[in-house]
Amino acid sequence: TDVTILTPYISSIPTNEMAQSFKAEGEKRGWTVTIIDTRNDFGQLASRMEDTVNAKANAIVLISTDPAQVGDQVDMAAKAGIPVISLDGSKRDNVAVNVTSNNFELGTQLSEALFKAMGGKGNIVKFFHSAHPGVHQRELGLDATLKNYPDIKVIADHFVKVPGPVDDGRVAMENILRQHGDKIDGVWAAFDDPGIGAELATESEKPDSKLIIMGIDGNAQAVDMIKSCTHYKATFRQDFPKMAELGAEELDKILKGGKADKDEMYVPAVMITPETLGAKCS
Amino acid sequence: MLLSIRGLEKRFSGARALAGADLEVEAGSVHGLLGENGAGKSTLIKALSGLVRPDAGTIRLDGTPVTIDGVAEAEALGFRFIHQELSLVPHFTAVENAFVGRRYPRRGPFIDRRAMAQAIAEVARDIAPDLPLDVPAARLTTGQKQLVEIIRALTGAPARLVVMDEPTASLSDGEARRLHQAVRRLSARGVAVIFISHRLDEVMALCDRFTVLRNGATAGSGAISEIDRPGLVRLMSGREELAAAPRAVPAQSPAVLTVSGLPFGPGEEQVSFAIRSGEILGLYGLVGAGRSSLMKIVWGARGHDEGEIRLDGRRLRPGSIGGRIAAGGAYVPEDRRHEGLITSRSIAENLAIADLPAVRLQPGLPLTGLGALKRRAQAIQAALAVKMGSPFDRPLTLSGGNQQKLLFGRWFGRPIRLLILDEPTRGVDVGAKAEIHALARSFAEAGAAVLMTTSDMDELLALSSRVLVLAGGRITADLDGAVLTPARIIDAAFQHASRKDPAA
Amino acid sequence: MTGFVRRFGTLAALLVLIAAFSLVSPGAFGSAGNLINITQQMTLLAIVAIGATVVMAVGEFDLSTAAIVSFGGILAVTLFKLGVPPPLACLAVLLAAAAFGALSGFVVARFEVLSFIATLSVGTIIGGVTFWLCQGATLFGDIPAGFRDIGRGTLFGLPTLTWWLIATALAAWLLLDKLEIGRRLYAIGGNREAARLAGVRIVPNTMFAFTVSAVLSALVGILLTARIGSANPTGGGGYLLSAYAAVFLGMTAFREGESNVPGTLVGAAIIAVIGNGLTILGVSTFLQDIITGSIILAAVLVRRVGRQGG
Amino acid sequence: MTGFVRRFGTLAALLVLIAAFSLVSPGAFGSAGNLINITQQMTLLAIVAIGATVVMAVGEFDLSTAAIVSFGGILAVTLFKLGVPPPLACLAVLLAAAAFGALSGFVVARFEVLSFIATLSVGTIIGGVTFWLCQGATLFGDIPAGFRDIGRGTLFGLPTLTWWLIATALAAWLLLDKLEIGRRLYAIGGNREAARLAGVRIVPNTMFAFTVSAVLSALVGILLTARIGSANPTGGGGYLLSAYAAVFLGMTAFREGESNVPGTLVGAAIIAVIGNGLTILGVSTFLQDIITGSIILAAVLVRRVGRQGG
Ligand SMILES: Nc1ncnc2c1ncn2[C@@H]1O[C@H](COP(=O)(O)OP(=O)(O)OP(=O)(O)O)[C@@H](O)[C@H]1O
Ligand SMILES: Nc1ncnc2c1ncn2[C@@H]1O[C@H](COP(=O)(O)OP(=O)(O)OP(=O)(O)O)[C@@H](O)[C@H]1O
Ligand SMILES: [Mg+2]
Ligand SMILES: [Mg+2]
Repeated sequence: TDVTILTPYISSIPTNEMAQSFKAEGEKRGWTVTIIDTRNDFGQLASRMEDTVNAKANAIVLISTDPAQVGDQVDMAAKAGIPVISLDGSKRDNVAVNVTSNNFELGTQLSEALFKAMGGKGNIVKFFHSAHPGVHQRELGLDATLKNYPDIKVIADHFVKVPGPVDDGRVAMENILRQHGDKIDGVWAAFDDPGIGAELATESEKPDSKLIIMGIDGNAQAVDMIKSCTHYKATFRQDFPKMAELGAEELDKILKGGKADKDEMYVPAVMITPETLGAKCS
Repeated sequence: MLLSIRGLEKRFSGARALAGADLEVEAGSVHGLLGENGAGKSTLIKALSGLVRPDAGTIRLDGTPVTIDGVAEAEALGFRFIHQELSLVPHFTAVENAFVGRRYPRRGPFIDRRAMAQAIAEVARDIAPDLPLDVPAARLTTGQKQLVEIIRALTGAPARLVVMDEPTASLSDGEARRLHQAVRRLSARGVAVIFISHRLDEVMALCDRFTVLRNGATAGSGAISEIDRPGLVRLMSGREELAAAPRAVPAQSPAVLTVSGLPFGPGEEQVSFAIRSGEILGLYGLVGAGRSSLMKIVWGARGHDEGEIRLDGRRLRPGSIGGRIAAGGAYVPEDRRHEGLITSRSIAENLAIADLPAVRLQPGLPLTGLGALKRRAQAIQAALAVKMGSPFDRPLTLSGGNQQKLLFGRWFGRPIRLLILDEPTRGVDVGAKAEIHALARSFAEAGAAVLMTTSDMDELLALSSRVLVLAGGRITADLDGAVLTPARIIDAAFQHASRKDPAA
Repeated sequence: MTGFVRRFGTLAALLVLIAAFSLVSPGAFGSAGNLINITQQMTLLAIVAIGATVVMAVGEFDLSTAAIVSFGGILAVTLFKLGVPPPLACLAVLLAAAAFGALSGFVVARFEVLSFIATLSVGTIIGGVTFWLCQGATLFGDIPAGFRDIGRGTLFGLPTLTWWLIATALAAWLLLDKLEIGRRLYAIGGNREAARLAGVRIVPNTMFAFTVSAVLSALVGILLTARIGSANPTGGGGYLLSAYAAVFLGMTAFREGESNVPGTLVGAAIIAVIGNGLTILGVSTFLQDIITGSIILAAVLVRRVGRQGG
Repeated sequence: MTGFVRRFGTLAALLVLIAAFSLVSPGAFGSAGNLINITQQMTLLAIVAIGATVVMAVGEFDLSTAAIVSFGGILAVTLFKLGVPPPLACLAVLLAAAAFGALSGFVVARFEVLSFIATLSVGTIIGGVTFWLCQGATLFGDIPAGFRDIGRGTLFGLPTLTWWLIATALAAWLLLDKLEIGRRLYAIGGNREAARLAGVRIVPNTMFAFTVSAVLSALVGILLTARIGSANPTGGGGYLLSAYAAVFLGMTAFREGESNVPGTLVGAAIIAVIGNGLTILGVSTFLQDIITGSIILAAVLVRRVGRQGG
């Protein structure tokens, strides 16, 4: 059984983790899993999907892509009788199931946690990357939450450049610290990489600052920082292995002639803090 | 009076290129424009073509003052130019090059390549019947490129004035004669020609009037019939021409360079020859005969599979230039702009590049010293009378002849055993030519073997103790002593025409 | 033999590639349907590359192409959202791109700024404008179905995109090879000084070349949006290097050292065939990169080695 | 005046920028601490750009730099994970990079393949190797703290990274401007055929230039990993165009049309100062791009316009 994973974002940590977990799940079931990445290029993603359909793969897994962006190709796969499932995407006709954690929800959870930790007031710095539809949803979650917290102000924001998000975040944070210094109470990172950069900057420029950093993804380096009692206080870990496992289970059913249970399944995110890691930070 | 230029002045960041130059040209005349290297001839021409904007002075055409702001305007006035530096588009063929900037023949909206080829073939028939018209310019020899430039200037709408800046500098006698005929035909049609050349005999034979520039100002003008060669030289330089020293006949000295069994030419026939110590061997041939190719193989710029080349008895590795230099070789290439000068580096560095250890700060360290660079440049400047400003200027700020001297100067300061000169005095004025000849002779007298190519028959006869003639990639004559006459040389050079290689 | 390799080495490499993939996978790769599909897949890259070919004809680079592709898509969808009818919106996009192209060309030709730095700056500015237009977000929705049809489906049996490629390639080939202006562009690219000495006007001709490149890039932005139904502010990023790779591959095909339209098509086809074939064979991305790089290197080397021998 | 603008236009642009930002934001931008920090922020870009300067001295491009930066980081961490001690691991990384550089140089010089396509291919291969090494994942953990110190903290009052920049710049300046080999490299870049006929050996010298560039890129990969504590397989992607922008900006500083180390430093500093200053002023990222592009264009134009007047 040939299963092809298609994604434009393989070098991003969550995507990679999902892809690798799914590959492992698939191989457990005896599938041959191939990973195809198109380096942020959606035109090419469409082409590679056409090729996969032409090569008569048995199933296609889209990761971190809105299936609407390759809608025609999804329909083409349906016509060829090839099932398509999506991880960390959204639901659509001809997509058997989308297994995801709700990005808008993640954004809201992150914002709530951060604002609570700040005592409901203060200034935050926002690191965002709206070019990625999923990450953009988290930003919308922030905007919605901000309405409930009139005392929280975004005093600086930065569009994170990829590739190289950690260093880009670091350089931006160094400069923002120069300008705003102790006025910064929190850092809202739409994903962990710029948060890590912000922590590195704070550690070298203003180690005594009281600011709090929180992000999303459960990136290993971020988890390590949380454990080491740095300014990094929390990350929301989407359960990628779980998503991959669920996706594989559903696909298995479909390949055996069955149907997916639901067209969208949510895997709740887990909040990782010093406490959950058993670290004692005073 | 067709063209009348008065009091033209031009400065280049301090240096005066033109300082009140006058020039009058009548319709239907062939006007020789003469002067030493750096006298300002090319600058005057560039003012006419709108490439250089004069600081002062007037240009009148048919008595009315004109300002020329660009090439297109100059062409619209009926001027055509052959500039001194070859400027062709390398991947265009002769046909395509001839039409750059011109009106193309069309068929509907599309260019008509067949009509283009026909138009050029017509002009080429008179000027250069052997020139391959469908080969990219990059693969033509220097002489062939020059022919393309000439064809270009003679194509298209009828001109009123054709300006030729050293058109014969790399043509040999055969081609030059065809050009002379073309020039005469032009003048018979009432077209004026300004003809710049350092070959004074050619000027005496072809032109009917002359103007001499000296240090940017007109030093004299008149009818050619009223002046002789020494008179022209005196006007140009204020000095007498050095009498060409008689050919040195080498004693029975040992062979320094031996070339044996070298496959060469379209038929891969074998070429062998030797040059003895103190001998100057001249290579002669028509444009494209293969002289430069042969010299490049000897220099190691191209490899060879069979045969061998020995210098002082030691075998030289094919294709190794470094080996030649280490063994005392030196080479002056033909095309100074593309093969000689590194135009983005200073004059001093151009002079040092072949022998960087000579300008070290400390003999043991591979560090270059600016002082040493400068001293070397100044020594060479003095030895060769190079007209230049600072040693750290760019070479392109020098006049053509002075640029040529730099290539020569590059090899100064080391013992020379083999000197390869490909057109060593291309574009060099009579005074400097004599100096360069003296130099070549002094190298020979010091025991070096000199292998030289020149298209200038006078130079060939003045310098060489022996002449090899190449035609179609073969050596067709080896002449010395009493049989070394222009007639024999030309005869041998045209030999290939009768037995043209069908495979070529 | 070496003469053949020298002249047609890259074309030969393409044919060898197609033959090899067809042999290994006759059903999936070698099917007519797939081969036709490759022409569709190479279209966007090839059109950008054709624009690059025109700019390289005048001896310059245009590094703003990728930015203009993204800009084209984003501006089109932005205009749709404002209710501008698609034909008008597309016209506006092409005109805006033309203005940027003319600006690059003017700076390069008039002030002799190196095209690398000039177009990089202009590209950065365009990137900023693009991000500002969409606030960095991918734009979905409000894309009329009629508009989407210019980038998908088939027409007279061939994919619609393929027709765009045919039309663009034909036009560019006529421009560069058959019209007088093409000769002028190549003359400038071959020897700017010689062209100037011959009276070719450098500024307007260079501006023209950059304008063509910008318009074609914007066209690709529009077609990409039609093909995938959304516009991403960095969506064009992948085209820059591959487009120039196609042009450079093409420069070794057919002619010596001159960018040319047929060569560029061969270059783009090589890149498309490798991507398509390796995916069909199920080669993972990591290995695909290694193989792609090696094949391109080999394709260029084969010809060069042929030359050394000849 | 115009003479001054002509020669030092880009340097003047840098000083004007610094003065302007200092005026607007004396406390944050103009503080000694921030100015020192800028030297640290520009280090990685500047070192890649210095490598590019050396390659451009021989008149070539190296498009594999970005791939080598990523490769350097990933290979280093991979070796750490295998327990190789840091100094040995770094040496191995630099040697591997040197081999890739020598390969590019050889292909370019020996077979006269255009450097654009040769290094793009080699870069693609390196990218594949990098992805294969890490399976596309960001590598974290097993990075010795001692190793991390080469890319963070301060030494004798200056950031450690700044010392790397000083050392590299000094070495490269000596190499290109003082050592004999530098004159050879520039001679090749200025006129390859003339240099060859004057006895300069093209193949080894070109290989040397590409090797230097590759080694410096790998060094940046190592330093980046030390600085951020992890390695990403596309982490170097951002350096390619900015590095060349720095070199090209620098070519208009100090000298006419030749890449040179002091100029490249000025170019990198301009890019770093703009980024730093605009972020401190709180300019949004989108507007930053527009302003950055415009400033770079202005910096180049100022000098060119000065030239037209002169
Ligand atoms: N672009 C330039 N910048 C600076 N100086 C220049 C420039 N062009 C010419 N010159 C100077 O102007 C003077 C006249 O040069 P020009 O080329 O007109 O001489 P020429 O008479 O044609 O000499 P030749 O016989 O060697 O060709 C020379 O001293 C030269 O150095
Ligand atoms: N780079 C090249 N590639 C292909 N053919 C060439 C190349 N250079 C020269 N040729 C051809 O080789 C032949 C010999 O050229 P060569 O340069 O040796 O002639 P030459 O006798 O020096 O002529 P000239 O007097 O014009 O300098 C010519 O027919 C020329 O067309
Ligand atoms: Mg002259
Ligand atoms: Mg010759």
